[in-house]
Amino acid sequence: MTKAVRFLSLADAIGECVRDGDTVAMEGFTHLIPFAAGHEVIRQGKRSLTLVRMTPDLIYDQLIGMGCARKLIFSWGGNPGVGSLHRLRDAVENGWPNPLEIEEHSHAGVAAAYAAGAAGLPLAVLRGYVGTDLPRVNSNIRFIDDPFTGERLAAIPSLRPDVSVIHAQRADRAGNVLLEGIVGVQKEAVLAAKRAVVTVEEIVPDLRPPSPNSVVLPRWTIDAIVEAPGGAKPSYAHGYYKRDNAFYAAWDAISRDRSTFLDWMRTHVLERGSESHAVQI
Amino acid sequence: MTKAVRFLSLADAIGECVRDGDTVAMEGFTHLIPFAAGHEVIRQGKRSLTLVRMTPDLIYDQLIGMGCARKLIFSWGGNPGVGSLHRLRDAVENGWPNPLEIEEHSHAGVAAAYAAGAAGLPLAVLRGYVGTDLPRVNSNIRFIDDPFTGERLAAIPSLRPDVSVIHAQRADRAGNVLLEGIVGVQKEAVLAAKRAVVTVEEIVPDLRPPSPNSVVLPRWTIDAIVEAPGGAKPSYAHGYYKRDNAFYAAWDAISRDRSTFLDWMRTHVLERGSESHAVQI
Amino acid sequence: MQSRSDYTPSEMMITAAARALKNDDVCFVGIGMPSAACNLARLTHAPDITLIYESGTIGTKPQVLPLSIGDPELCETALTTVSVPEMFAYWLQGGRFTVGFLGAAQIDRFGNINTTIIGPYERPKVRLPGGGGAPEIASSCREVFVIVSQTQRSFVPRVEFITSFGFGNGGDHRQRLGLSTLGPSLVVTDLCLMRPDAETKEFVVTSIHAGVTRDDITARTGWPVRFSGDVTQTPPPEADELRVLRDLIARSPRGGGTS
Amino acid sequence: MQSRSDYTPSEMMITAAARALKNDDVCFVGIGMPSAACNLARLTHAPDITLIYESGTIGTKPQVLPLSIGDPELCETALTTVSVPEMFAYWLQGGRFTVGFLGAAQIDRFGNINTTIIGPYERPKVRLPGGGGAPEIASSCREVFVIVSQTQRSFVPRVEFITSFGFGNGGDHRQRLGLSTLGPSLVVTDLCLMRPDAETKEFVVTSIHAGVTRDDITARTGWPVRFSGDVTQTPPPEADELRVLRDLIARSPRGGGTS
Repeated sequence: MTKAVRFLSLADAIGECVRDGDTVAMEGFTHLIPFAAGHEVIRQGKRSLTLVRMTPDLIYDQLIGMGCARKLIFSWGGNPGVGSLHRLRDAVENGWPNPLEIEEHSHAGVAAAYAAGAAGLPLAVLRGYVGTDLPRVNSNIRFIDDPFTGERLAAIPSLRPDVSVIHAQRADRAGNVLLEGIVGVQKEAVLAAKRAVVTVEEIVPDLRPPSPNSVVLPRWTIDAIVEAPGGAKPSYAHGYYKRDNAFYAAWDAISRDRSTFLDWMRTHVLERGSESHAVQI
Repeated sequence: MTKAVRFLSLADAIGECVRDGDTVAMEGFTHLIPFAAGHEVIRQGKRSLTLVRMTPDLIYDQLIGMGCARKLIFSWGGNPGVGSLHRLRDAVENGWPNPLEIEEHSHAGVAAAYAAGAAGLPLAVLRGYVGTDLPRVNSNIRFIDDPFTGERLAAIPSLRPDVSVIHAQRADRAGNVLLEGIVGVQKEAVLAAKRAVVTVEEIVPDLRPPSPNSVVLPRWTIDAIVEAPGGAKPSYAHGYYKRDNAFYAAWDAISRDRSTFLDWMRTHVLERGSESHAVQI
Repeated sequence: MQSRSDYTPSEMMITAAARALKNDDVCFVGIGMPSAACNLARLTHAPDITLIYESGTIGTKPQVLPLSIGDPELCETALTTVSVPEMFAYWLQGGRFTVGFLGAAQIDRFGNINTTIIGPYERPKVRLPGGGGAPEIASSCREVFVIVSQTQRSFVPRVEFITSFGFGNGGDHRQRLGLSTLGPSLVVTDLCLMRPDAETKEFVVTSIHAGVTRDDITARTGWPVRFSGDVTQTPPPEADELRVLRDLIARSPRGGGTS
Repeated sequence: MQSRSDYTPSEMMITAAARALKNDDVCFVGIGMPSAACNLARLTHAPDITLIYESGTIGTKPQVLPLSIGDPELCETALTTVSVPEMFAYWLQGGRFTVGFLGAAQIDRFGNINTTIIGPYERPKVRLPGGGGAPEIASSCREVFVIVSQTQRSFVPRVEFITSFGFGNGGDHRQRLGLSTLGPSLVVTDLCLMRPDAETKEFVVTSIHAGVTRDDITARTGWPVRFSGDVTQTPPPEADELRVLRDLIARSPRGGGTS
């Protein structure tokens, strides 16, 4: 239903909207990944989260390594173009810092599940998973028969997170939000969730003529907006700053070792305030 | 699968792509209704068509009155803001000029059925038709149980027309097409169909920076492109010309009487060549 | 305050309907009188109301009343425009509307609406336009307002065909079908306002427009209409409401389909 | 014609893969070597090829190889960019791709791919990234090309986990599952090209790169690999292909993830 959007500090937005035990989706398909918000979740020591994301990226590696998550729903968990997510692997392979339950899908499945959640449906139906071993290890992948043709189709539960967190380019002063460039699955993640937090590069008098593939989310679809310039770094914000590819490469070495990882997190996340949105090495 | 787009005359495009007995969708939600193409279908005397359209408009009233259709799949059949479609009513109420089978849905149903067709699915699942009498008169509205929650949901067959016909603002010389403004269900109608015909206001060297809510269809999704300036009149083409509201109002009197209707069609459609795209009273 | 000769029944009806909308409503707007009422509300007491038309135009602020659901004015003044499949899937079915505002050809004592057919479906006496967006507006919006001129022919005991489900046979019929939305909570006519009885869900008259008698209403209702115990008189249109409404209609093409 | 010392095995592999693409292909491009091969094709013999990345970028013409599937370069040079749910629903599942181009961690004799797990699923030895777009790329594209460096460890008799279905147990297994697409029709390695046997669907060597022996291939294949009756030698990269490829990689960030 409709919401009364508020402009909050990052600490207040995360504090009020993300609760221990929640199912949390922080989305962004390579682009506009909400790092600042993820770091605040870590600083506030949220626990037992079920994290949802098509492509668990460095931010989920960090959340998992810092013990925020008990479960991960995902479809591709790597460091794009670089290799493994070592903290994700350590949690799955060795249960460090705590065991991590995983629910594994394909991109087509998660994308359809978000879309079904946004559409208020309990399930997504797709031509998917045929011949793969994923249904063997994921009981949320089932098959139904089309009543008209008899064709067999995959069915998975829709995704309806307790809270979705995204980063966008702009909000206007009424609280309407615009994102552009590669828009990924963020609109669906916001519309599928009970609560929605959006960090933005800037708050502007009006949204400006948006580009062709822009997404506008009306103010009444959002609970909290946080002005967090640089909040997607080291990923990128189309029209604002580039992807910090060097950081993605450097993360491989930082994250490979538990103590190096913890040191880095202490210096660059825990000991920083929630006002410093852009973390750099 | 992919197509090799061709630039054709209106007569050739309709002649090659629309065949007697086809299921034909001419879409356009108030905006960009493909009148010129519809008139060419009438001139070529196509017969036994199953016409699909969310909002059968004047163009379907004309096709039905001229005896092109044997069946209509639709969700709202009126003259927007004016009243009835008299030729549609005469066909349904009196079987003139021939009986017209109807398959009746809601907008939500037809929109979902096009989307499912575009997505290569045999069915659409929606929360729809609850408590209405439509399932009683349309055996293509059925209900399924969600395997996860047990919830009861409506299921309808996806729409996969033999041919979809739309009007768009522009094509580039490679055959990529752009439409903007109210984009309706045209992308889905094209992607759901076996064959696609697009009439355009103009063919340009490049598509130009499109507006925020624009739709681009790559050349390999289209079979035939026809340059037909004014081809959406008396509906409108955002950025090119306005809706001819006076014509919509005048149609009420023209179409009420069979012989007045036939006279008008003879003068304004049958006796005109396929090169004159914009019909006026 | 206007005297009754200063405004038409249609103006009374549109004004009364507009007043039922709140500033924070998100409203699915039908064409014709619903559109007039919604825009009157926006131009008077509810400047922040979100108006959405099924053509995909979200947060639209037309300066004139559109003749059709997809006029360019709606797109040009919208916060954003989405495709029609997205409108019905993510926005309507997604449960984002506080109010759906519908017209009707026929409505019955339980708020069920028929816009499909008069006579048998296979051999109709009158083929009406059909449901369009209404069947799912009726089930997916938190509540539904209906605006319709009151006649014996339009206010029937039982509609011949349920295009948009109201309260079915009354009572808890909605809940038994799994619907969690409120259903039709207000019917605005040129004579009165009607609201559903809390238990039976039969529509009863709760407010009577100035100069209208109970007999007028009874004579133009196809069932033995009941009057609420605390029936009130509808306040007539304010001068400001009339001015805004008349300006709006005057600058609109052919009255924006309200005629 | 280049002599073998003039190019690397990786360059041979990317060049051979690029040549398999046609000017009218619509290609779902995986990141890494598939991306390098697809863009090499576009910059040489297939200028009109349509490249699509799962981030939603349709008809993209990047000047540099992207490091990730969602680099801004892909959006900025695209004909259009759609949402990720639309990409998978209307475009991939809708059956609009002539070729899906995948990498692999493990591939077996029937072209099944594992990018999920080494060891038991519940107690993995190595947790790989997972399927991403690949499971449905493998089932929905008309045919699939795979590009992968050939080792005993990556070319196994039977993958431990089928992330992307090739020919299953071989023969008509695809048809029995209702798949109407062709499946993997080409595997390009740093040693050779392999194609499925028409009947058994086991991958057999059909072309050997210059300077590679049959023993090299046998030694680096985890099953008793067979050679086609009419096995050919892969033409080495042309000077022009090498120049374009090297320019492309030189101007890309860290080789566009091809390393």
